[in-house]
Amino acid sequence: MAKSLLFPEFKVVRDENRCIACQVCVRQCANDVHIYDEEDDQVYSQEETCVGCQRCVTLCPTRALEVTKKEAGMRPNANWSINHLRNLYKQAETGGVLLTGMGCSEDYPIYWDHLLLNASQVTNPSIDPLREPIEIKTFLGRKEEFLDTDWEEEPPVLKTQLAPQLELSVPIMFSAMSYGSISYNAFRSLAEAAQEIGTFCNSGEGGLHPDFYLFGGNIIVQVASGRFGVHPGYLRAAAAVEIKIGQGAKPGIGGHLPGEKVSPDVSRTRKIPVGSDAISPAPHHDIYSIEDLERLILAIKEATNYKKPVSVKIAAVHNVAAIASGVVRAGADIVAIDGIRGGTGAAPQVIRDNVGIPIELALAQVDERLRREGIRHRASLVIAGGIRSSSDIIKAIALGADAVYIGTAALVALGCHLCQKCYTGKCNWGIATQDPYLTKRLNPNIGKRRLVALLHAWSAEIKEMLGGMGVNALESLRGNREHLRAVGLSREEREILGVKAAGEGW
Amino acid sequence: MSDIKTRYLLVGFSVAGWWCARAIRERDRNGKIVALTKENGVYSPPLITYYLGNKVSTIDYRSGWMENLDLELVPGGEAKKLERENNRLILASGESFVFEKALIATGGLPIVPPIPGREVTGVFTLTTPRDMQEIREFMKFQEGERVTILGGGFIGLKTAEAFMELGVKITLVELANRLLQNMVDERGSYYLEKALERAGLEVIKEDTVSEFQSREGKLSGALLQSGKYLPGNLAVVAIGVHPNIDWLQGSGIELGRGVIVDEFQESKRAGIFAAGDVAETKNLITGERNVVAVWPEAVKQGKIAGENMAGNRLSYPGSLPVNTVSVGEVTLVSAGLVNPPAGDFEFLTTVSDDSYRKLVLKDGYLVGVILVNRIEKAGVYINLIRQKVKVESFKDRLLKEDFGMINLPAEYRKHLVEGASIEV
Amino acid sequence: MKRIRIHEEYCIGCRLCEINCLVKHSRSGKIIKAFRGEEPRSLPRVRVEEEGYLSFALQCRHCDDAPCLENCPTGAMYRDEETQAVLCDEDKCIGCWMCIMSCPLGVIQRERKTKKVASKCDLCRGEEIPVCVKNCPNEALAYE
Amino acid sequence: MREDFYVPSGCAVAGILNQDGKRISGEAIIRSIAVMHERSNGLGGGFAAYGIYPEFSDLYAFHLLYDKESKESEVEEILKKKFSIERVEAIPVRKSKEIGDHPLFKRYFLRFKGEKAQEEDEVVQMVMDINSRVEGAYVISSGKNMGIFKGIGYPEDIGRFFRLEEYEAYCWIAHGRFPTNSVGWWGGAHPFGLLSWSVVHNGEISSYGINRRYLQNFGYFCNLQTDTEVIAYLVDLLMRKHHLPLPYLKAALASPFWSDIEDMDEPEKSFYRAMRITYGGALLNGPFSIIVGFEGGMLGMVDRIKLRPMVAGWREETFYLASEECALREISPELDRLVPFQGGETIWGKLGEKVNYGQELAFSGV
Repeated sequence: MAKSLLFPEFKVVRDENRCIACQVCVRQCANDVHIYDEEDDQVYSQEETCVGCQRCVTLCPTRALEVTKKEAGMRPNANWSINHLRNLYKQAETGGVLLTGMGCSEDYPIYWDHLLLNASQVTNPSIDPLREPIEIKTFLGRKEEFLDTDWEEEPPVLKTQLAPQLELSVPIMFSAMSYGSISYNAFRSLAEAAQEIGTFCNSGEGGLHPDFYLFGGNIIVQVASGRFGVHPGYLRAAAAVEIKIGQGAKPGIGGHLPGEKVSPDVSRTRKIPVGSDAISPAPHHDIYSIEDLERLILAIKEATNYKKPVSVKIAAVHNVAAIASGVVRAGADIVAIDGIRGGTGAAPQVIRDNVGIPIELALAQVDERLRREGIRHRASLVIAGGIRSSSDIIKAIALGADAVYIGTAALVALGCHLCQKCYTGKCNWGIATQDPYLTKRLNPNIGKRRLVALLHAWSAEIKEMLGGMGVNALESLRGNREHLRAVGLSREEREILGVKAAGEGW
Repeated sequence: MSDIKTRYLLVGFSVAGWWCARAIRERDRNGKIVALTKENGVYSPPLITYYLGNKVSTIDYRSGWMENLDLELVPGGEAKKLERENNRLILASGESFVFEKALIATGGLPIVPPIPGREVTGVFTLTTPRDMQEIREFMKFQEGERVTILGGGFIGLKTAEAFMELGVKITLVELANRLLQNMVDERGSYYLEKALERAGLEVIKEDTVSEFQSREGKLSGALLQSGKYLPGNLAVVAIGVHPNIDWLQGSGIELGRGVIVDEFQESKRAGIFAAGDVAETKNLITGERNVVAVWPEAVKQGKIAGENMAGNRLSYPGSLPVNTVSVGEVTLVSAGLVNPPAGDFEFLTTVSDDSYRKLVLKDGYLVGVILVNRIEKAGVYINLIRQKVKVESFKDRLLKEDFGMINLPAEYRKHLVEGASIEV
Repeated sequence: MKRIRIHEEYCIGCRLCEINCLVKHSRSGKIIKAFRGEEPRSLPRVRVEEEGYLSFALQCRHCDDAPCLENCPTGAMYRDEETQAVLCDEDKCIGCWMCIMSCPLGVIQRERKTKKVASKCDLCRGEEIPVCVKNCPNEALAYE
Repeated sequence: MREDFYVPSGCAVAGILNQDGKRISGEAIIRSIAVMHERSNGLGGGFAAYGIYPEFSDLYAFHLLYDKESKESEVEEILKKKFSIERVEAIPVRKSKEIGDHPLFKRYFLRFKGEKAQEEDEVVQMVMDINSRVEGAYVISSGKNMGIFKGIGYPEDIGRFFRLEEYEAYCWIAHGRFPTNSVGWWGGAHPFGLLSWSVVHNGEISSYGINRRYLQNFGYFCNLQTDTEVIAYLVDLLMRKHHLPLPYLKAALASPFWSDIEDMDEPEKSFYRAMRITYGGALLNGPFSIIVGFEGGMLGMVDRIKLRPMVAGWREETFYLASEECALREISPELDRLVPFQGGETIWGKLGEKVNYGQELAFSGV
C-alpha cells in the first residue's frame, strides 16, 4: 500500500512528569490517539488520527496533556497554504469530495464586528434592567396591518383573527439540528432547554423521536427535500412547520447524513434503513418554482388547520432579498435566512467555504426590501449563521431580525470544540454521534442546564444593552438601525446595511 | 418467688437474641424486654477463638448499642424449664418469668463423644468464654508444646486458627478423608490442606482419638484409633455443636434436631419463637429441615422472629449455609450446596495455583459456591443464590475477571444499587 | 440519608472517580505523588464496572439494612451517626470476611497483607461531597 | 435655513382646554408656558390653537413657513392641484428685540376639490409633497379651524411675536424647547401638526428609527429628523386611519407590559395582546410626555415608566395639562383636582364631555 502523504494536523504533547498513566485519555479518545502500554505502564500517543477535539486535554486529571496545531514543516507559501496542500494530498489519495462539518471557517468579513451599538447619555435616561422591566418577549408569525375592531364594546372586540404566532420569551431559538446529525441526548438537551426557557428548537430533517413529542409545543418541525420522518403526526405534534429550501453551510445542495450515524433509533425516526446514508436531494422535487412553494405552504397550513405558522428557510445567496419577498408573497409566516457561516453536520468543504453571503448583509437587504414593498409585517424574519454572542443578536435585531437561530453556539455550550468532524460520527463530546459509547458523554441534564444558563446570560446582556439605549421593549429596537453605527466599512457596505458611519449623529 | 412479668422474653442473648431485640425495638418502643443469658454479658461467639489467638482484646458485642435497646439483661440466667400450659419460664436459679412472647435462642452445646478420659484436665471444648478462659489459664501454667484438635470441620479449623497465632504445634485429627468436608469439595479441601501444611500444621485424616491418656489427672497424650500416639497436655474436642434443647423436653414445643419453627420462626406453641443455632428451619435450596448454625442466618432469623413477636408477619425464606474460614494463607468461602448429590447439576470452575472458584448451578440457578482465595465477589454470588436469580443467560460471565453488578439483569441490579433497603 | 446515586446512562467510563478516590485515600492526598510516589498505591473504594458500552461506578451503598454491618462479629462495621455512612473501624476488624460474604454488590475489598478490610467507601469523611461525585465530569454520580 | 439634524429635546409642555367650548385668548397659555421658562433654552417655542378661525371652519387653514420667498408660487401651484385657494394672507407678527430674523409666515384657507373619500389622505399627501419636495417651504399646520405658531425663541416671546393674545381658542397647547443641539430652524420647533393633529412633546423617542420605518409601510415619510414628527404621524395613522378611540391609543403607543397583560382577564387580555403584537412598530419607547391636540379636545400621555413629568388639573369646565404644576397654578390658582400621570397613562378632555379625571391614585397627598 502506498504511503500516505498526509501529515498529522495536531501535536499531542504529554508532560511525562505529570502523566500518571491513569488512562483517562485512552478511554476518552474515539480516534485511538492514546495507547496504554501495560508492560511499560505508560501511555503513548499517535498523532495521525488526532482531530484536535481537546477531549483528552479537558479530562486529564493532572493537566499533563496539550494538543496544539502542528506546524507543518513545509516552506511557508502564501498561495499554497497548508490547508490547500492537505486537501490536495487527501484528494489525490481518495479521489473524493472533501467533507467537513460546522460552519465556514474562512476569513471573510464578519460585519457584526463592524457594527457598534448606541447608548443613552443625558438627553434620554438609560434604563436599569435591575430596577425596571425590560421586555424581550417576541412573537413570530404574520402580523396584521390593521385590526378590524368593534370599538363600541368594552373592552373592544377584535373582528380580525390574528394569524398563529410563536411566542418566544427570548428572541433566540435553536437551529435545525436533526436527531441523527446530533445525538439523542443533544437533541433532548435542546428540547428541554427550549421548553424551560420558553422558546423553540428545530427538528431539522430528522423526524421526531417518539420521546420528543412531549416537547412538541416547543419544537418547530422541518419538512425538507428528503421528507425524512414527515407524517401527519409529526406535523401535528409541532408548534410550527418549517420548509427547508436551503442551508447556509451548503446552499444549492441537499442534505447528507452518513450511514455511520443511522442507528436503529435514527432509522425508526427517519423511516430509513439502518446504516444507509440519508441523502436529501438538492431541490424539493415538488418545488421547481415559487408557485410550487406556495402550494406546499398551503398544503401544510391545510394539514395543520391553519393553526401553526409556516416558516421557510433559505440560504443567504446573492439575490436573497428578492427571493425572500417571493417567499413572503407565497404565504410564509416566517422567513428564516441562513448565512454563509451557518453550520452543518456534513457538507462538501468547497461549498461550505465558498457559497453564499454573510447573513448581516442578507438580513439588512431582506428587511429593507420587505419594508419597501410594504410586506414586512406579513412574515417574521429569523436569521441564522454564526451568531456568537448576545451582541450579535442585538445587532441582528436592530438590523431588522425578529429573532435568531443559534446552532453552533448552542453546541459549543454543550461542549463542542469545533473540530469539524461531525460527519465521521465519532464526536468525542457525544454531540454529533450515535455511537452509544459516545452519546452518553452528553448528560442531557447538564446540557439543558448549560443551554438555559447561556440563554439566561444572553437575555441579561440583551436587557443591559437595551436599557443602555433607553429602550425597554425589544420591538422598539427591531429594525431600528439608528442604534447602529458602522466602523471600518465602505460606503457601499454601509448602504447595504442601512447603517450610518460611526461618528454620524441622528 | 413471684413471677417477673414481661412482654418479651428472650431466652439466650447471643447474636439471634440481640438482633431479635433490635427488631422488636424498631416496632415497639415501650414493650418490656427481658433477655436471659447464662454468660456474664453479651459477647460475640466467633471472637472466642480470635481472643484466644490474641487477635482481639475483647469479645464484647456491640455493647455500645445496648442503651438504645432498653432491655433488662439477666446475666447468669440459665433457663431450666418452660411450663407446658403457661407462658412461664423457670431459671436454674429458681427465678421465674411470665411472658407474652418469647424467643428461644439458647444456641448450641459442643458435642463431646464418649471418649475415655475426656474429663481429664487438659481436654477442653472451645465454644464459650468460660472455655476460652480455662484454656488460657491452663496454658499459663503449662506451656503446651502440642495441641491436639479433634475435628477437622469448621469449628476444628477455627480452633486451629487460634492456636496458630500462639506458636504451638498443632495436630488436627479428622475422621473423614479430608478437612472441611461439609463446607467445600475435595479440591477445596486440597487447597486448605496444602495451606495448613505450609503453615506447619500436622493433619491426620481417617483417624480419631480413642482415648485421652493422663497422668495425675492431667492429660498426657491422645491415643488414636490407628494406634498412633500424640503426646501433649492440651487437647480440644471440636467436632461440632448440637442445639441446646434438652431443657425444653416436656414444654409442649415440638423438637426435632432443634426447635422446629415455621416460616415465621414460630414454634408449635403460639407466641414462642426460636432463632439461631437452636432453631430447625427449612433449607433455602433443598427444602429439607435442618439446623444451620451460622451467624448470618442467626441474624436473619432473630430479626424475623423479633418483627413477628412485635406484631409483624414476615417470613424467612429458608436457611442457607454460608461460611468463611481463613487459615494460614488460605481463605475459603462456601455457600449453599457445595457437594450436591448426583443429578442435574452444572459446575463452573476456574483453577489456578493459588485460587479456585466453583459455582454449582441447577436449572439455570446458582445453588452453591466455593471460593478459595479469590473471594471478593462472594457476596454477589451468595445473593444470587438467596434471591433465586436465574443466571442462565449470563452464566458465562460469572467467573470472568471483571465480573460485577454490571453483568446482572438491570432490574435486579438497579434494585440493589438503590441501596435504600437490601432485602435480607 | 444522603446517598450516592448512580446514573449509569451517563457514566462515560473515564474512571476519574476511581482516580480521585485513590488520591483522596492516599497518604499524601496529591495526585501525582499518590500514583507515582506511594508504595503500595492506595486502592480506590469505587470501582467502574464495564460491559460493552455500558459502565457505572459502584461503591458501597450504605444500605439501610446493611448486611455487612449485621454480619460483622466484632462490631467493626458501624454506622456513622452523623452521615449514616457504614464505616469500618480497622482497629476492630479481624479480617474474617463476613462482610465480603454478605455484600450483595461485591464492593468490599480486602487487604491481603494486613488482613483488614481495605477498600470500603467512607463517603469521604469530612468532605461535603464525596470526591467521586464531585469529580464526575458527567454527573453520572450524584450525592443526594 | 434648514438642516438635517436630529434634535433631542428636553422641553416644557402645557395645554388648556375649555370643555364647554368657550374661547379664550392666548394670554393664558403664554403665561402658563412662561412659568416653565427654565425648561426651555430659547431655541424653540410654539403653540397650537383650536377654534381660531370660526369664519373659515370648513376650510383647511394651511400655515406655511417660507425660508425663501421665491417658493411661494411653487407652493401655490401645488396647492391648486387639489384645492381652491379661498384666501391668502400673511400671518401677522410683531417685531421684537427677542425675536430677530424670522422667516415669512402665510396662511391659506383652502377648499378641497377632489374626491371626498380620499380627502384627508390627499391632504396628507400634499403636506408630504410640499415638505419633501419644495426646499425652503414648509407646511406647519394643515387642519381646519386651527393653527400652529412656532419659531426660534422662548415660547412667551414666540407667543407675543405671533400676537396670540389677539386669537381666541377653546384649546391651546404650547411648547418650550430645550434642544441640546442648536439648530436655527423655525420649522423644527413644536408643535408638529398634520391635518388637525398637533403634538408637543417633552422627551426623546429612542424607538424613533423603527417608528419611522414602521410608518413608511403606511406611506408616511419622515423627513424632519424629529421624533415629534413620528408621534404626529402615528396619531394620525392610529386615530384617523385605524379608528382607535382615545382610551385605546395607549394600547398601541404605550402598551402595557407583557407581565401586566398576562395578569388581565379575558377578553381584555386577548385585546391588549393583539394590539401589542400588531402595533409593536408603533410602540413609543424612551422618555416622553406629550400633549396631542385635536379637533375638539386634547390628550396627555406619558411613557410606560414615566421618565418625563406631566400633571393634569381641572377647574370647573377647564382641563389643564403641563409639565409642572406651577404652570397650572399660574393661570388657575385654585384647582378642583390635580393628578400626576402614571407610567403609560393617557388623560384627555373633549368638548362637551364630562370631565375625565384620569386614574384614581392609590395614594393621596399629591
